[in-house]
Amino acid sequence: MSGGTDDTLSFLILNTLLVNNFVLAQFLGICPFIGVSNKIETASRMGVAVIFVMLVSSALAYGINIVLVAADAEYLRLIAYIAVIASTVQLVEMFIKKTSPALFKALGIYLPLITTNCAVLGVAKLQTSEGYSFIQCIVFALGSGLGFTLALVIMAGIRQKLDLADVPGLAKGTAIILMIAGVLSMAFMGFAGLGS
Amino acid sequence: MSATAAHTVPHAHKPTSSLYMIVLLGAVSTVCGLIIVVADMVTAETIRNNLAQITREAVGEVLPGSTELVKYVADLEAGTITPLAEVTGGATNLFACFGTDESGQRRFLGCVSKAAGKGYAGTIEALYAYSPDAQTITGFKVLESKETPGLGDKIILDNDFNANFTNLDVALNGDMTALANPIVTVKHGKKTDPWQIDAISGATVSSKAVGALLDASAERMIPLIHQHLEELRKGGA
Amino acid sequence: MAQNFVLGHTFSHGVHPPEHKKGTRTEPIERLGFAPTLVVPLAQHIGAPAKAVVAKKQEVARGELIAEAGGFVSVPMHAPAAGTVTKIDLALIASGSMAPAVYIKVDPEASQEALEGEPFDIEAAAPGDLVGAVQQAGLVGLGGAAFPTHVKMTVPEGKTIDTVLANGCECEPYLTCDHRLMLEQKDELFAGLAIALKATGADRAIIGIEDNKQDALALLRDSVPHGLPIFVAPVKTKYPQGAEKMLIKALLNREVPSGGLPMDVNVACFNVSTLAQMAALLPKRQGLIERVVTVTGPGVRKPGNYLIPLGTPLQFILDHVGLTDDARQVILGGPMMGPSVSSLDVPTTKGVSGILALTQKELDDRPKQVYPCIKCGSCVEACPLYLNPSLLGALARKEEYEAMEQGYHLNDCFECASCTYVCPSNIPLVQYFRIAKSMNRERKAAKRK
Amino acid sequence: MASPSYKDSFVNGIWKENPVFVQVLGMCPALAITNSVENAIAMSCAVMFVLVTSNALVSILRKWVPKEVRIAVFILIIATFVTVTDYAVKAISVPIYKAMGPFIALIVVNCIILSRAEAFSSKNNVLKSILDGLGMGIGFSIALLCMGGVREILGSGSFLGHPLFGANYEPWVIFVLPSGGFFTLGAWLFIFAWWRERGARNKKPEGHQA
Amino acid sequence: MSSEPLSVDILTSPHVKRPMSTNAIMRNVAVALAPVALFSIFAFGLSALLLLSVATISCVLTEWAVCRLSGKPNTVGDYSAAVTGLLLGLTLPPSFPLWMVAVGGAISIGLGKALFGGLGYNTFNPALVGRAFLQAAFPVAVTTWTPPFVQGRFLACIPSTLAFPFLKPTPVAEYIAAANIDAFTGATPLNLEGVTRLADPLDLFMGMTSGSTGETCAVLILLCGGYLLVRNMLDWRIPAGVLGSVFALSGVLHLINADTYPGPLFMVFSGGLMLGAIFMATDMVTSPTTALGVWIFSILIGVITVVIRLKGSLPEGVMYAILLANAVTPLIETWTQPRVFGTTKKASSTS
Repeated sequence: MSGGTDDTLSFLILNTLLVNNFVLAQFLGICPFIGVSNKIETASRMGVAVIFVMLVSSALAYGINIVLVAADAEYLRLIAYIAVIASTVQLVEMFIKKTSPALFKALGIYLPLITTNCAVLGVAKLQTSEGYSFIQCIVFALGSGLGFTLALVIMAGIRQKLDLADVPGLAKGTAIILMIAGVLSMAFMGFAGLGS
Repeated sequence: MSATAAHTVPHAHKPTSSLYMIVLLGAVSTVCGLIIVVADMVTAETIRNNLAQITREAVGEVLPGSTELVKYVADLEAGTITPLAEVTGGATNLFACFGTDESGQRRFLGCVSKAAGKGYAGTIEALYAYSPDAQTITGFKVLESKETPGLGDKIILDNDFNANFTNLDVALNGDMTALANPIVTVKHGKKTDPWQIDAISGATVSSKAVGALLDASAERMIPLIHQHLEELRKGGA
Repeated sequence: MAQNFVLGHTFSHGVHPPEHKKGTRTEPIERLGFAPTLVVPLAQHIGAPAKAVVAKKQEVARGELIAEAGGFVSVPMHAPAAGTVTKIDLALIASGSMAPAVYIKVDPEASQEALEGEPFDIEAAAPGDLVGAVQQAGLVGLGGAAFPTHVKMTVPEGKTIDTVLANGCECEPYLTCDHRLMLEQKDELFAGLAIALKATGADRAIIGIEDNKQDALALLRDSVPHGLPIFVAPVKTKYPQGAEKMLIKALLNREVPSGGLPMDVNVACFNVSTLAQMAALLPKRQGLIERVVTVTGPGVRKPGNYLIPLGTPLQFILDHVGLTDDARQVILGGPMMGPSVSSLDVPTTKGVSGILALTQKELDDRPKQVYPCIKCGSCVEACPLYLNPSLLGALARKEEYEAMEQGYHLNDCFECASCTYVCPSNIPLVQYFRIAKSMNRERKAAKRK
Repeated sequence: MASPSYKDSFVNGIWKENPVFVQVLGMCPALAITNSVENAIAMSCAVMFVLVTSNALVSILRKWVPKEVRIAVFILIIATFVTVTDYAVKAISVPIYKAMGPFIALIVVNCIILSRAEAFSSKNNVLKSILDGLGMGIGFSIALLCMGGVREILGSGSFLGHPLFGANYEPWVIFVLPSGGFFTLGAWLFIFAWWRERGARNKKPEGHQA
Repeated sequence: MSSEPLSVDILTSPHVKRPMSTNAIMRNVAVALAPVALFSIFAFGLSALLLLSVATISCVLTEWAVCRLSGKPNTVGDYSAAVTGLLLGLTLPPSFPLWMVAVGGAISIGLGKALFGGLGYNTFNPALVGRAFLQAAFPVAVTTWTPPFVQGRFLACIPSTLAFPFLKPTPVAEYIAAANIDAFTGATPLNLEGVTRLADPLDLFMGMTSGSTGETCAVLILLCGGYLLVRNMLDWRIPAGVLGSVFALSGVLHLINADTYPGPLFMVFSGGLMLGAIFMATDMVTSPTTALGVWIFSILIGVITVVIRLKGSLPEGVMYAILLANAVTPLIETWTQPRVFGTTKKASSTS
């Protein structure tokens, strides 16, 4: 049991966006956070794609969970979720390709990466274990996606500036990104208790 | 990485028929499904026991000496309690605890309730023991919390803080509908009344959260316990 | 008519360097004698170099054509003194490089009266004739840029000029030659404006003068000839107010588009010295052979404004005015944009408005140590073109020259050096930008091959 | 590409191609589940189990799996073993299960496992694949222990729950917080970079080394 | 004058420079901080003196060590490390153990500055990185307050100051009890309940309350900021934006519900806001360079401060607000790049 079910929507948004930011406090989606945060533009596009996939897969996962519980086949949950996410990514890719070739060109290379973004699976997994209602699920997914995007874009801004700095050779690359993420994580601690 | 691998997979040179792929996927799925079902079957019993064991241990910690638990689902809104066996939904949040006295007789020790509330960071879930005879809370234990390690999580570890709950006054008012005095958390070292909780210095927020969650639960739960006290004393027999 | 014409206005940003004009502003223009040898570079202007039309050992009269324009964006050269052409050879010029020049051994005996051509009736001339005459006079922007004046006066098909601006700002510290010229040659200035108005077909002319030259402002305002649509407007004293784009912004609130010309906002802008020379030279079809130069600075014993024949080597001028013992550095033009010269053999050219000698003290005062950029934003608030010098500088340090041009408008920078002036970390920003621009030019040239 | 020797299959993952410190894969669990040594060990075991079993099964099936459905089959296999691990951990210890939160399930999308399936076991025989899984698993465990060790010792003043410095030790709480995770991993990567650079410098005189 | 060749130096233009240097800016910030530091020593005694010295020494030593290790020229001389140390010290409670202060100094310079490439490249205010690290690492010590103007403060340290490295600080309860001025509770005004009624803005203004070493006397901080402003070494827009937005936002909230929300004067003068707004948010390296960006940056700090103070669990939010604003500074800068002259889409046309 958990107190999650009576989380208000504003709490959900604030919590996932700031207080328990997916990347900076929950360590979800670290790989894309490190990999796709070198330019503000690519980071924000990746962020939009992730928000989109999170919303769709969260809604689908909600439905699938109901079916699985009804069929008493909860042990298939993980496989079902990962299948849902993979196919959502595929569908989104096809859909965008058809409707907006420009957007597809912009997002194209990032979309397949989302399948292995653990933040997306994390959303599905957490919403189930917290027992959220459908609306809560959607808001939770939205907040998580926004939180992921926020962290990603902030990091991209800092890294873009860092390109012009004399970073010590040894710290270049992942090490300094992690250090900055640590400082960001410290700064985000200031939001503790917000929304409750 | 998929781009490089595409060249090196053994069967890359000839196209594969759809039928073959469907059969293969079906076969793999079946194998996987089997593995999962077997794992589920093998572990299900142990997991259930583990969970029960944990509850038992936790209740035992809050109310030492209890050897037998009778589980209830208390509906605080409707003001009803139902033995667990008779309900399908809802989770146990009330235990009637029994132990044995010197003569080996089964004896009603008190009730243990589950309560939850918002802490400094996320939900705090806790158990507390209530003695209907003394009308006091006699034990308290945090089950789950995300409080700051080293600071907020002192609500779990701090002995002085836990001493608050060995004899916390929760006497009911005249008509037995609410607490006579609400449970409040006061600043460290400012406790004057038996219904007050002495906060941990430096972790006031978490301490207050504990006070608030206890008060919110006790205000409803304790009158409910008194309403059904006879039933609880019998222990569902 | 004077729709968006705001008095006492200015542009945004810019800097306020100390003026240092006291020493020379009251010194009347004085004529300087001839150096024994004059060195007349063939490229004293922006555009194609002139082509020499004299031969070695040829005798030339003062004012005689010695080189003709090398194209449309080019002007001819005239002999600054009577004498003999000794050679046509490379000479050291202000930039530190070598460029072809005509060497004239001055004949002290010959008449130094300037040659006069056949009279030119300005009143009767068509605009096109005026432009042609201006080119023949070898006129270029005398404010420092040395851009051929006739090009600015040529209004292409489909464009119109509604306003002619006379640039009397002289925003560079130390320089006062334009100031003196406005005080002493106001009639030529007005006559020059009349020519410019006629040639461009503009409705009005505005003389923009920084408000630290109140005497010039008052004098000109009181003596505008009747019947001419000429206005005298004060602008705030601020560097680089004298930059064309800044003056247009200040007086007319129009912004010359990035990469564009004043013509694109219907304006033609001329330095006051250019206009005065125009009026002096055109009636007799003469060529530009001398100009007023402010010779000043703490290293100069007798600072003042001198009328100096073009091609006079610096050594001759500085000998004349006398250098102090601790003079260490000589700068052509103002201290903000002028290059410092590597040798005193360098001759003065049409674009040289000042010769500045700085002493050991000024050198010592220049901070030596370069600190890292602390992102104080001073340069951002100084840049008159709203560029981000701090960011450009950081990019330059990482040799991201291409990005500077493509993403951050490097080529809009006209190297006014305001950013470098204010930088507390003493970063040579403008030098970075010069390097970046030349690297980009080289890269493009290499690509074309 | 020549098939690696049995020894290399095993040894590479431990040090030379350490999944966390060298390949920078599997960062999420390396950060999230390392605030104590106990959790780090549990996570290592879980990952190692999934690595070895999925590597083995992928290798067994490698001859029959066409490239079109390759990824789907791999994910299916991995998800299966992750589900099994999920149940197993729950059966072994509920507190550990709770401490790991969603991260057991998230082993599915742990890049280490998919990349080994793809890069190694789909091309090598079963024994080598198992050895590779073990090697990578040990490498991962070493990394997690490095993380967990530093974080628990500094952050709680204990190792595997045993107090090290007595009751008066002032723990550096930050190291058990998320930011401390980032700092610790960042510092380890820094140290490894320094280490490698020093190694490269020492080797240089003997000849050119990549 | 002889005609012998003059020895000419070749230097690039401009040949005149505005007489202001980075060095002078840092030196003046240090000078401006001196009165604040002196007042804190006056208020908190020997402990404050030791605290500030250790913080400064730790930062300077770390800077020196980093320069040595990385083979860069020694940059201790530019005063920036000393300023960082002083600022760090001023944000810590006077009773803070010295060994933790030393840790904070090392973190400030090492993590907050050197890692990014040294002065000018750091994304975050180094002093605040150190402060945030200490807050997260030693949450109890960093929120243990002692009263000012205790008798005998110049002769004896607050007991926790001299805690042995790596060990828990000595409790200060006895010290506070012994001090017992005006039934003092040991909490900063922001920690007190019913803040509006308990803390007199005048006391806050004059520095009569407890708090971090250097944050207590608002009037002094304002005066020192004024000095920097007069010397043109302080961007007035940042304190104006921060204090203005805090005042406005908390004022509106106070009007809506005076019981829950404290008054704007209290909000502006309490806690570290004044110190943060004048000395930390104004750190040039970590604030935007564009005019619009500066306003966004400072208002963001004000808003986050109010939100954290009134809606979050922490009593104080200035430090986090500045760090967060530092983090988004590159974004703000990118999005507020000034329009380049002559590139407007609006017609820069004729009349």
